[in-house]
Amino acid sequence: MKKLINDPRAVVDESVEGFGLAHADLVTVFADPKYIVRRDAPVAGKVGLVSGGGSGHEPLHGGYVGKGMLDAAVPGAVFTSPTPDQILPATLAVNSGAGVVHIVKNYTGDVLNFETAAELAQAEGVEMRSVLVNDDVAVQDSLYTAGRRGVGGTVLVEKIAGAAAERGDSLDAVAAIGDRVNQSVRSMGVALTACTVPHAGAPSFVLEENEIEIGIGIHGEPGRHRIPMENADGITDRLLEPVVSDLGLAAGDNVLLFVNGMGGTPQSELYIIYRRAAQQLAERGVTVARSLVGNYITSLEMQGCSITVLRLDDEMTALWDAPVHTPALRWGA
Amino acid sequence: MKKLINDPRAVVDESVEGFGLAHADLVTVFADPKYIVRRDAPVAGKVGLVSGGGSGHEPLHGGYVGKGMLDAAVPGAVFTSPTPDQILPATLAVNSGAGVVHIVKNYTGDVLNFETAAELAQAEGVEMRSVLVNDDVAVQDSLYTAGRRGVGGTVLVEKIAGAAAERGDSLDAVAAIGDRVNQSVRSMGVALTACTVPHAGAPSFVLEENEIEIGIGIHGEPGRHRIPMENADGITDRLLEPVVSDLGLAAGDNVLLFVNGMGGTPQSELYIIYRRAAQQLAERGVTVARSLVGNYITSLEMQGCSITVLRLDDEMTALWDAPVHTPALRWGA
Amino acid sequence: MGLDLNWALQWLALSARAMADHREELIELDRPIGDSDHGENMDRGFKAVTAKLAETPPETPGAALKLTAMTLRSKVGGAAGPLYGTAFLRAATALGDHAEIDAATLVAALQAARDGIVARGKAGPGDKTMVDAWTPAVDAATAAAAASDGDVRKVLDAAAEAAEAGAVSTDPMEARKGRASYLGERSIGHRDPGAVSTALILRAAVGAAA
Amino acid sequence: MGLDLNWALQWLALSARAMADHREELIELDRPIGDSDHGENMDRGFKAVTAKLAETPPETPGAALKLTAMTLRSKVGGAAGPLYGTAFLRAATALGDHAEIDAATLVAALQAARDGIVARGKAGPGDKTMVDAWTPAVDAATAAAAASDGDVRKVLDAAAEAAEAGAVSTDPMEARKGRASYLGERSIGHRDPGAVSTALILRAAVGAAA
Ligand SMILES: Nc1ncnc2c1ncn2[C@@H]1O[C@H](COP(=O)(O)OP(=O)(O)O)[C@@H](O)[C@H]1O
Ligand SMILES: Nc1ncnc2c1ncn2[C@@H]1O[C@H](COP(=O)(O)OP(=O)(O)O)[C@@H](O)[C@H]1O
Ligand SMILES: [Mg+2]
Ligand SMILES: [Mg+2]
Ligand SMILES: [Mg+2]
Ligand SMILES: [Mg+2]
Repeated sequence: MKKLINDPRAVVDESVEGFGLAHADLVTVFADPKYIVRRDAPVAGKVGLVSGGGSGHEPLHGGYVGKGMLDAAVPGAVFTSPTPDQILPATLAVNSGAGVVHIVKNYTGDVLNFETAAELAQAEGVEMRSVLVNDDVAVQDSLYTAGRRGVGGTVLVEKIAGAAAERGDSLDAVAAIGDRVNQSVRSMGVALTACTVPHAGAPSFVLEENEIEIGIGIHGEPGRHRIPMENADGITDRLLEPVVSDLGLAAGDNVLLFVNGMGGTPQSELYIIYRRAAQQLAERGVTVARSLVGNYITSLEMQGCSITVLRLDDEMTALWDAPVHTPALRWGA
Repeated sequence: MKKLINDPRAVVDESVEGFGLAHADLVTVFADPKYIVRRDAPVAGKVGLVSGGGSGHEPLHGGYVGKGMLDAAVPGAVFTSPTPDQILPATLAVNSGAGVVHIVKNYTGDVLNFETAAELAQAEGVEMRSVLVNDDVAVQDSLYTAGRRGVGGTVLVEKIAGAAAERGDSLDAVAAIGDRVNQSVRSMGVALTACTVPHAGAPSFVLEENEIEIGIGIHGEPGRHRIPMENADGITDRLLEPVVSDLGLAAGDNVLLFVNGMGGTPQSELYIIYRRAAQQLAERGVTVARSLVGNYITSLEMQGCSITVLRLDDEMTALWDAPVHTPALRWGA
Repeated sequence: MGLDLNWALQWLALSARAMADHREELIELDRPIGDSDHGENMDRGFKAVTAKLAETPPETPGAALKLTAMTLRSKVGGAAGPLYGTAFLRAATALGDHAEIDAATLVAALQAARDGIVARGKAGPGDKTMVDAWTPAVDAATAAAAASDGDVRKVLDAAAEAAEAGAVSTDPMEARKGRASYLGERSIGHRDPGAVSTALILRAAVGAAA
Repeated sequence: MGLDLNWALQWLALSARAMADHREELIELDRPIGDSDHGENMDRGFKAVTAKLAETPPETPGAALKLTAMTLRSKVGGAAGPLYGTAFLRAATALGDHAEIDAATLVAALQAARDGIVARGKAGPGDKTMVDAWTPAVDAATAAAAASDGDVRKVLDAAAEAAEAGAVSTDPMEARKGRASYLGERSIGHRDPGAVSTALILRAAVGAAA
C-alpha cells in the first residue's frame, strides 16, 4: 500500500483540514466533531440540506457544500458512516428555522446514524425530513434485504434538491423533489482494480490481470459477479442495459447521462465509455439532454467507472441548470 | 494492462469523440485531422489561443477550450505531440485576423511540430506568436540540453493568457502575459506508480512497493531519482523546496498554490499534500492567495502528484479570477 | 453472588482488549463480504469507551453500560455503532440502578440488547448478522438461568458459548442484511464479522466474572 | 549503375517492413529513457508512407522521398516526425529530379538529411540522439565514395554499417537532447531509439539495392 498520507488514522482529519484551507472562501470546517458547512450558513429562510457518509468518495460530499447544493457535509472515517455526534451539530448549524433535509445513501450504517441524529435534532425543535438514495441496480431489491445502495445518483439528488432549496422551496417540496430524483435515477458500476482502505492496509478484493468485477459499490466491496476483461463498448453495454431497463426508458425520453470515474481511471477512458453510452441511448431514441463526466463519487484509487442515468422532466432540468457554486461543481455563479 | 478502451490505437479517436458528444455546447470536434475548437470560434477581434500536445494528460488541453481560455486544442497520439497537419487547421480556424498565440510545452516534439505549423500559418498570412512553457524544476536547465519540461504551469499559462485574450489584449500583450506567467511559475512532481501507454501495453517503469520516483514528468517517463517511500508531509517538502527556492519566494509574496493529481491518486490525498504545502508556505510568510486542487494535467492512471506555485501580481490575479467556461474549468460564466 | 460494578468495568476492559487483539481478524472477516472496517470501528469505539470510563467513573453496572452505549454511538459510526449503541443502552435500562445483577436480570439485559438490535436493524435469525450470535446467546442464557441455581457465571458461559457457535453458524448463510447482502450468494462461506465481535464481547463477560 | 526509382520505392517498402518488425524493440528502447512510443510512431508513419506511395505513385526517387517527408511530418508527431520529415525533405531536394542517383549525389543527400536534423533539433555528436547514427553514416559514406569506384552499393553499405555502430555507441552516452535528457546520468547504459531506427532505415537502403 503506497499512499500520499501520513498516519493512516489521520487521513480524514488531515484531508478535511486541507480541504478547508483550500476552500475557505466557500466552506467552514469543524474539526471535532467533524463537519463542513457552507460559509454563510444558516441561510435565512432557506431549508437546510445535509448529507454525509464514509470518507473516500471525494469530492462527495464535502465538495458539494456551497450555494445551490449542500449546506453541510458530514465525513465519517474512510468507508464508515459518520456518527450522530457529527450529524447533529451539522444539522443544527444549517437550520435557519425552515427545517433540514438529510440526504442519506441507503447503507445500514448511514441510515441508522442519520436516523438517530434526526431524532435528536427533532427533539431540539428542528423540523426534519430525509431523502434516501438507493439507485444501484446491481443490488437486488426486496422487502427482506438491506435493499439497493446509494451510489452515483446521490450527486444528482444533491444538486437538484440543493437548487430547489436555494430557490426557496418548502421543506416538504425539497424532500419531494429529492425523492423524485431518486425514483428517476439508476446506476451500475464496474471495477478494474480494487482499492485499499488506509487503516486496512490491503485491498478489499483482488482481481486478476484479466478479470473485472461487475456491479461494485463505492466502498471497495466486491460486486455481483466477476467476468473476464472485456473492451470498453462491451462493458458499457453491460452497465447501461440494466440501468435502462430498470428505468423503463423509452424513445422520446430525455435523460442526464453521468459517467463517473471511481478515482483511478483516466478521464480519456471515461469519455470512451460516455461515447458508447450516448450512442446506445441515441439508438433507442433517448435524448441525452444533459451530461456529466468525471470523478464525482469515487472509491479511493479504484480503477473503474459507473454509469448513471436520470430521466429528466422540465423541472429537474431547470434545477440541474440552476447556479451552483461549490468546490467540485460550479456553474452560473 | 486493464483499461476501459476498445482498440488501443483508437483510444484518442474514441475519447475525443466522446468528449465532443459530452460538450457539444462548448466545443466542436474535428476528427481528421483531429482538433477541438471553441464553438463560437473565431471570435471577432480576439487573439486566438491554441495549445496541444500528446494525449493522456486530460483534461489538458481539450478540457480548457472555451470562453476565457483556449480557442483550440490539438491532441496528439498518447504522449506524442500532434503534427503540423492538425495544428495548422486549428490555428486557421481560430484566427479572426487578430493573430494566434501557440502555447507550447517545452518538449522537442511539441516545439518542432508547433514551429512547423506556425511557419505554415504565417505563410498563410496569420500573425503568430508562441509561448513556451518550461516550469519543471526537476530538470536541470542549461544551454546545451533540451531544457526544462512544461508541466503543471501550463494550466495556469492557458488560463491567464486566455483571460487576457478574452478581454481584448493585443497579440503581443497576450504572448507577453503568457511569458510572464511562465517566468513566475515552477513545478515538481512525484510518482507512486507508473502508467501504461495503451499501445505500449506495459508500464513505462516499475516501482517497487516501497519506492517512489521524484521529479517525474507527465509522459510516464522516469524521474530524476528513486527514493524509499515517505509520508505525505515528507514528500510535500521534497517537492515544494526546489519550487520555492527556484522561484526565490520571500515573505510577503502572494502565490497561487496548485496541487495536481497525476490521474490515479484520490482527491483526499491531494488535500493532505495541499495542507502541508499551505502550512509550509505560511511559515515562510508567503500568502496563498489562490488555490487549485485536483486532476488538471495528468499522466493517464499514474498515482502521484505535482506541486505548482505561481508568484502572483495584481494583474495575474485579476486574470485568474476572470470568468472561464470550459469543460474542465469554470467560474464566473 | 451477583455481578457488580467491578465485573462490569472488568467486562468492558476485557472487551476493549479483545477488540484490540482481534482488530485485524475482524478487518479480515469484513474484507470479503464487507468493507474492511469492522475491526477498526470496534477497536476505535472500545478505546474510546475505556477512556470515557476512566474520565467519568460510573457508579453502577447500568451506568457503566450506558456510558458505553453513548460512547459507541458517538465514536463507531457504520452499522455496528448504532447497533451496539442500542444494545448497550437497552441492557443498561434493563439493569436499572441495581448494584448487583442476578441471573434473571442478566437474562433480561441480554434479551433487551438483542431486541434493541433487531428493532434498529430489522434483521431476523438467518440473515447473517450479529443477530445470529445474539439470539442463540439469549436462548442459551435463558435455559441456563432456568436450569441452574441462579449462577450468573453459568448463564454468562452459556451465552458466550452459544454466541460463538452462532458466529460459526453464519458461515453457510446467504446475507440478507448489512453490506454483505449486496453480494447475494457470494456471501456464502464467509463468517459474519459482527457475529464474531458479539461472541468476543460475551466471552469477555465470562472472563470478567472469573 | 546508379540508384533509381525502383530502388527508392523498394527502400521505403523495406523501411516500412523494418519499422513494423522492430516496432516492439523500438518501443522497448524508448521505455527506460523516453515515453515508450518511438516504435509506434515510426510504424504508424511508415505505414502511412506505404499507403501514400501507392495512392500517388511518384515518378522520381526525389519525389518518392518528398512524399515520404510530407507523410512522416503529418503522421508521426513527436520529435521523430519533424526530424525524419526534415531529413527526407532535404534529401529529396539534394536528389532533385534525377532519375538515377550516383555516389556523389547519394552522399550529398545523406549529408543534407543529417544537416537538416541538426538544424531542426540542434543536437551535436555525443548528445545521444539519432545524430549519433547519421553523422558516422555520412562520414563513412563520404569515405566510401572517395575510396570506391563510385559503387553506390558500397556507399550504402558503409553508411548502414556506420549507423549501426553509431547506434551502439550511444549506450554509454549521457543524453543532452530529447526526452532522455531529463534523466541526466540515468540515461547512461541505454541505447537511443532514434539512432536505432536510423540504422534500420539505412540498412533497408542496402537491402533495396541488393
Ligand atoms: N441490519 C442489521 N442488523 C443487525 N446487524 C447488522 C445489520 N447490518 C449490519 N449488521 C452487523 O454489522 C456488521 C458490520 O459492522 P461494520 O463493519 O462496523 O459496519 P459497516 O457495515 O457499516 O461497515 C455486520 O457484520 C453485521 O453483523
Ligand atoms: N533534438 C534532437 N535532435 C536529434 N534527434 C532527437 C532530438 N530529440 C529527440 N531526438 C530523437 O528522437 C527520438 C525519439 O523519438 P520519438 O520517441 O518518436 O519522439 P518523442 O521523444 O517525442 O516521444 C530519440 O531517440 C532521438 O533519437
Ligand atoms: Mg463501513
Ligand atoms: Mg512521445
Ligand atoms: Mg464494515
Ligand atoms: Mg518517444
